[in-house]
Amino acid sequence: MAKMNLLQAINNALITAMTDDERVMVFGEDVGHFGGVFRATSNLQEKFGRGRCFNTPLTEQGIIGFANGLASQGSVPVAEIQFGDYIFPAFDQIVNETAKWRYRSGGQFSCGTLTIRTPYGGGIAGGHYHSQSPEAYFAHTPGLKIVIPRNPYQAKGLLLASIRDDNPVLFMEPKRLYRASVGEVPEEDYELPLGKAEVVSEGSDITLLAWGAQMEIIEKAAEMAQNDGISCEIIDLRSILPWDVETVCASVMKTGRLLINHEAPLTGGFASEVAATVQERCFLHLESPITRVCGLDTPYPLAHEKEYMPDHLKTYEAIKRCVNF
Amino acid sequence: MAKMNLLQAINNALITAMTDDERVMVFGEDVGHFGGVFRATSNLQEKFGRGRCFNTPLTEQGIIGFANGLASQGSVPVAEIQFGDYIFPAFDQIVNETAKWRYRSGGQFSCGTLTIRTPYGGGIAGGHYHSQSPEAYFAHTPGLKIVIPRNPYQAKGLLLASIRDDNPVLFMEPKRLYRASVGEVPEEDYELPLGKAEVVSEGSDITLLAWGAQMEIIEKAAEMAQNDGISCEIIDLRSILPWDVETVCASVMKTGRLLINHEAPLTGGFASEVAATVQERCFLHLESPITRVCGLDTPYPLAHEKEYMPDHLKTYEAIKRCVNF
Amino acid sequence: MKDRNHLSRVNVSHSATIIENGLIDIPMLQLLQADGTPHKDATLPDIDKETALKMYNTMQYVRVLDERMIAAQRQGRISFYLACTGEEASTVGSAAALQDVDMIMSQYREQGTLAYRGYTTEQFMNQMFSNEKEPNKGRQMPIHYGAKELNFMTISSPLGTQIPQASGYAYGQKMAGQEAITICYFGEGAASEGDFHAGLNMAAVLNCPVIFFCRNNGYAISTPAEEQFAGDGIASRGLGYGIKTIRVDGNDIMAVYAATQQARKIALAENCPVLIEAMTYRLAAHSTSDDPTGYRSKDEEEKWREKDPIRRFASWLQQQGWLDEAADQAHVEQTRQEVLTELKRVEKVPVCVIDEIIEDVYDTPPWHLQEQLRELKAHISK
Amino acid sequence: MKDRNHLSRVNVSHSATIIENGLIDIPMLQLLQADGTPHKDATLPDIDKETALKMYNTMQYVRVLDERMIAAQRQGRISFYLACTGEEASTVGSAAALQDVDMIMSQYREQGTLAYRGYTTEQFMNQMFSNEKEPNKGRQMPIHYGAKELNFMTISSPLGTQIPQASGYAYGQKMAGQEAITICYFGEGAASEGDFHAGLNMAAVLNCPVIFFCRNNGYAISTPAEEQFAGDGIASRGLGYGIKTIRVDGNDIMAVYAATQQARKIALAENCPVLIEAMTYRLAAHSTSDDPTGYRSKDEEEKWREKDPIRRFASWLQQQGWLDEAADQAHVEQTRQEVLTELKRVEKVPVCVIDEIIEDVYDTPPWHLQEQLRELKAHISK
Amino acid sequence: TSAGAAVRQGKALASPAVRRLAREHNINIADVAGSGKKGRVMKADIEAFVKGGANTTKQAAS
Ligand SMILES: Cc1ncc(C[n+]2csc(CCOP(=O)(O)OP(=O)(O)O)c2C)c(N)n1
Ligand SMILES: Cc1ncc(C[n+]2csc(CCOP(=O)(O)OP(=O)(O)O)c2C)c(N)n1
Ligand SMILES: [Mg+2]
Ligand SMILES: [Mg+2]
Ligand SMILES: [Mg+2]
Repeated sequence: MAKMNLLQAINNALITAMTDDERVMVFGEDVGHFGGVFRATSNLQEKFGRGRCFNTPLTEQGIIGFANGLASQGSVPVAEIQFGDYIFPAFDQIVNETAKWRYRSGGQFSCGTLTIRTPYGGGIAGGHYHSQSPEAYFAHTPGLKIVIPRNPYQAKGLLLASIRDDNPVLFMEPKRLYRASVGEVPEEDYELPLGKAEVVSEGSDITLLAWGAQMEIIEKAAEMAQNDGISCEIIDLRSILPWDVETVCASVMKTGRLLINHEAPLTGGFASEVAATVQERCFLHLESPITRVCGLDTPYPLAHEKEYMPDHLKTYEAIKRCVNF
Repeated sequence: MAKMNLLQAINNALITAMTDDERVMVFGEDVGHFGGVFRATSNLQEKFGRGRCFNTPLTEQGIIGFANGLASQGSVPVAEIQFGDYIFPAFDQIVNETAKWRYRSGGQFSCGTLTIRTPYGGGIAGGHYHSQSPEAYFAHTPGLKIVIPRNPYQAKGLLLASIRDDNPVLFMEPKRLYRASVGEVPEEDYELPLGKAEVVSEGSDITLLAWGAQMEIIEKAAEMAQNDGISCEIIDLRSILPWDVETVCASVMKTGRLLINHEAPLTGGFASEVAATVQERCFLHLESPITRVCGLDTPYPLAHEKEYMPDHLKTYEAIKRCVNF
Repeated sequence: MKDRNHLSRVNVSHSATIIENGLIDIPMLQLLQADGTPHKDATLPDIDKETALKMYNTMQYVRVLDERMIAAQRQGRISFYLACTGEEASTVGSAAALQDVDMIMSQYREQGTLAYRGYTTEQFMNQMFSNEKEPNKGRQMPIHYGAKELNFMTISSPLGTQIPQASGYAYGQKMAGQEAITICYFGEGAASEGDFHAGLNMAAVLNCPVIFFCRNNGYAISTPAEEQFAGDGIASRGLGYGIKTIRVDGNDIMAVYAATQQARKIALAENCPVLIEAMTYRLAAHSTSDDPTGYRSKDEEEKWREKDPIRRFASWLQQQGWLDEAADQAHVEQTRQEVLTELKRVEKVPVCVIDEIIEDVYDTPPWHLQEQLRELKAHISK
Repeated sequence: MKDRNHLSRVNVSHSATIIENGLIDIPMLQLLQADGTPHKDATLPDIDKETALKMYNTMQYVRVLDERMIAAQRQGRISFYLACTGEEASTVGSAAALQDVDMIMSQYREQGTLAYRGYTTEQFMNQMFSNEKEPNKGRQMPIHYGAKELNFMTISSPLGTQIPQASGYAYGQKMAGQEAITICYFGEGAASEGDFHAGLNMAAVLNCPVIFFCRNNGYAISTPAEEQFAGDGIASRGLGYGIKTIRVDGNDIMAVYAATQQARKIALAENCPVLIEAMTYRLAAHSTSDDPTGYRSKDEEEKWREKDPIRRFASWLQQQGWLDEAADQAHVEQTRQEVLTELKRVEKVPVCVIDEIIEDVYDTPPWHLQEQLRELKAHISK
Repeated sequence: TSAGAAVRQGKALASPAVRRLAREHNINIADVAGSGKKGRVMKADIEAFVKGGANTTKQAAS
């Protein structure tokens, strides 16, 4: 075990994957000798050579197009998009190509070896082009997996699993936690399961669901609620696609209440999918409406970032509303 | 009044708009002298000149980038994307640029005059690259409006309103109905309201909600249900963003049941947003779970198109399940 | 850290030089004259009779296939077709210059490459009838071929997407130490997509052994080349990327063959991309959904019909004494019959079982897809 | 229908010509030598003392602004800053060659154009402190300026997006019959984006009066130009689009001024785009979030520091007897003070009221945003 | 009250969990008078209804 922050855990996972399998290649804007603007790819070029860790020209559609071809050839690309906000030029390559490659070819070819890493999320005074949480934009795309870790331990285990999973994975890193989240991380190789939510703590009155950096927020809110005698079950969804309906529904069957928190705008956010599914599957168990505590339906603002954020206070208030419904 | 099919109604709306306002310009791939691959822009170049109706090079990101600039200048661009399936290269320009233009500039500049027209949807043996219904991909984007007509009358009135509305509008045309849907259309200028759903027929047992080509489907299913003595309220959402929560919720408060039908895959589809919102707002009125009858979570297939489709039979069965819950 | 100087190659001038069209001449390689006779000063590539006839027969084959399938579409037997009539030399000539290990990533009008690789009539038919025997499992529209065993990547409709993909594929081949390249086909229309720019630039910077083969056939559906770009074709862009570039007469199969051979050699030896622009003409309608009379004259088509690449090569073959006209006619007739027979046979093959609807979305169907399939089957059984 | 012939300009050759780097020379226009003396054979543009001094003072101004704001960022007074040190001549020189009616669409490192247009220190400060006086209402990070009254389009972070937008804007100007053009600035890094390709090609085909002004400053964050492209800079791409292109020494403000004047004239007279590539160097760190010692040597920076565009122009001005060194020093000092004073004053200006959070998403806030605001205010008041 | 009945428009106002309780007791929730706001049927109402008492029926309440 070693103490690592989230960036170090990711760097460590990449080193582990590249050591283990020489087909693994890491590339993107500034990821080469510089090691990435957040330094997640530090030292990889030195360690594994320019052929396996390199800068690309500044073109997200090109990065993913290139990565798709490379994956279909049998290599194992780990492509970085510098900010989640800049993934949209690659949207076509991801949604129309990566995701449909295997299906359209009847399984003859696939991009199963592809992993796309990108930092996402706000709380860093980044305004609307350095703060977006675009997971829901991708979650409507059969063929993709979407994975989001909440801390360094999760990050290493989930990233290794993503790289090795035989499906293309969009791996979204909560950049607010890059240096802020520090924890024990095994130095050896390990994987955490994709498609599985984790019940972080058990409770009986309400289920709180989030992912990534918002896990801290719901945990804080749960503590506040605890003081009011409200017992919260806390779940980290971890995989947005495919998501773990079973674990979430089992929890809601028990608690009768569900609150989902995400940073992205409310309308069309992934919480809507969760709410729609859970109300259908747990209908007769619901004691109160499923509640979404999310970003406002505006571009991510700068001066009013704090107000925009679905923080622990908003979450706490919503918990009380649910329980007292 | 004149009998028109949906394409003719759109063509007629474009002529009306271009006659009325010389700042209106229509462009896209093959829309010039050829009049578009579906012929929606027939004769416009002849009538209004090459300056106002023209072919562009084959680049969707360029078309929308160009249109954004043109709109911000004060012209009124109506840009065509040849198929909804090919809108994704323009995703960045739409989601990061068009939608955020006004907000980021504090209202100094905007793309309010922009309209993007694109045919969408399946049922034409087009496989996964000529059949997609991508509305939900855009519905997570504050700043955009999304409008979908169900017949020629609606198409003309909604398109004229979209072109003149001072917000960017994504206008999605159900291509399965292009020639199939024929109806009376006033020859004069008229507009239908954006952001307003339409209660197409009243009922008391269940609310059926859809848009575009799926309206036919739910109407057919409602007829079948009628024979079983089930009274369906049928609503055409018309605007996907912002959507008419009030009309839908008022209906569900009355019927106690809601079924939403769309062609796009279930997970992350717009039905999830509707279900999430309605379960929250109409919670105590719900007699049964809100049901989604949607496409499967696969790319749109070819050989099994019929099975994939959320057709009237699947809808009818689901109505019965709801009512007998 | 070594010092970098991005101006090291730049000369200084003291009055403004405007770089513009016409500054450089990009000539078009042509070896055979219209009548099949080689240009006097031309050196033809080494080619044996067998290869030459395989090339010729493949051109004839796709011509026949196109005719038959257009007819089949008119009869409502298939939903869609897209012919390459007039462009057979570009695709067959380039395919002939490759090795089987080379990956082909095509746009959609390159059935000539596939036929040259050995894709059978049965395989063509399976694809176009979307049946259960087709490896793509009937999931895509007609003409979206794919054949892993032939190193032919499954076609995808969105234009231009295969261009950066080809760069990536070629990079992977290089890293894996293979003696192989990737060839990527696209039209002059698709070359307007952003992906074209990304793909060529990345290939140049990352030293990918890939041939970018542009079929400049004058049209993108109804849009003529003059409304597609204002430069000197697509070849003039090669310079901007620092990519070695050859322009070739796409209706002269010998020129295409020679240029592609040379390009392959360069790509492998220097680990770099090469751009080929083949100047040709889409004699066919864009597809069976299209009617070109709406945007071009019969007269213009007629002029190009006279440049028929098949006839030109036939003349040369005859001059070599390698082709007998009567035998050729008989062979074409036989091909026609064979295509027709296969068509009739294959159209009866059923489509895949419904269970396939959820396969290949992921490596194995997750539980939610299994559930959706169960519900679908329960519904169907009602 | 007239016949089209996309081969009309193509010559035939009978042996393969490979078009490659080095085939054409794209020289760099330079008028002033390093010491400010004009090259003997150079013709300087007509320029009066007032304009020359305005250009000079603007360069000095942004140099001072950059220094102060970097310091302010270090002190934690603003969150972010991005300097243009070393590149002042490119942006100020080009801005000086424009008319006020011309639209400026910039990337982010073009504060020189804005200062030249008359954006005040107070305006700069308002933007960087995201306060209520800023027309963008504090919604974007520092340096994302926008000023409608100055025809300066609000900056957007995603790179390259402004390029096709500029083509569209210019098209609109032309259609509206305005005697005006659009200028679009971007870095050599952004020129790798697909939007670059789309924007230049569309401008050429659709005859848009737009100047594409590329600042080739050798780096995109840490990525050196040699890992960005393999061709001869960005200028070599102009030919591929059929766009008239000029390469200029970006550290020679007279050359930039002359080239941009000429480009503007061509763009207006011929209704066409012109591409300018200004060769320069990003002496600054990429931004305050960056530390260039991780990817380049001090030595390399030093070599470029010697090419300081401000010093070069100062020498020329002195040679004209238009600039007095002592007065200049005093003026710079005064600017420093002024910037500091404004900074101190403006940092106390409050941000917008919370109600603004839902404004400008749409023309008027729809009911759901009003509801969200009501809930937010109720929450805050708790 | 008649006002409550009007609001309910013949259908019960109740959370799904309460509806489940009604189902488990095999009673039609529409027959149960709600003691909650706007006539909302609460768990206690179901329990009371099960224990009997004509005055807990909807008819009696209106
Ligand atoms: C991204 C995308 N946009 C639009 C289309 C529709 N489309 C299909 S073929 C075509 C024209 C292609 O022209 P070109 O690349 O020159 O190839 P050619 O048909 O001439 O062989 C268009 C616009 C598409 N398939 N993909
Ligand atoms: C689409 C997009 N991708 C990535 C980034 C992150 N980014 C900001 S600046 C920059 C480098 C730009 O380099 P260049 O265009 O040469 O301009 P310069 O900074 O040298 O002036 C990058 C990669 C971005 N802003 N937008
Ligand atoms: Mg994987
Ligand atoms: Mg073409
Ligand atoms: Mg740069």
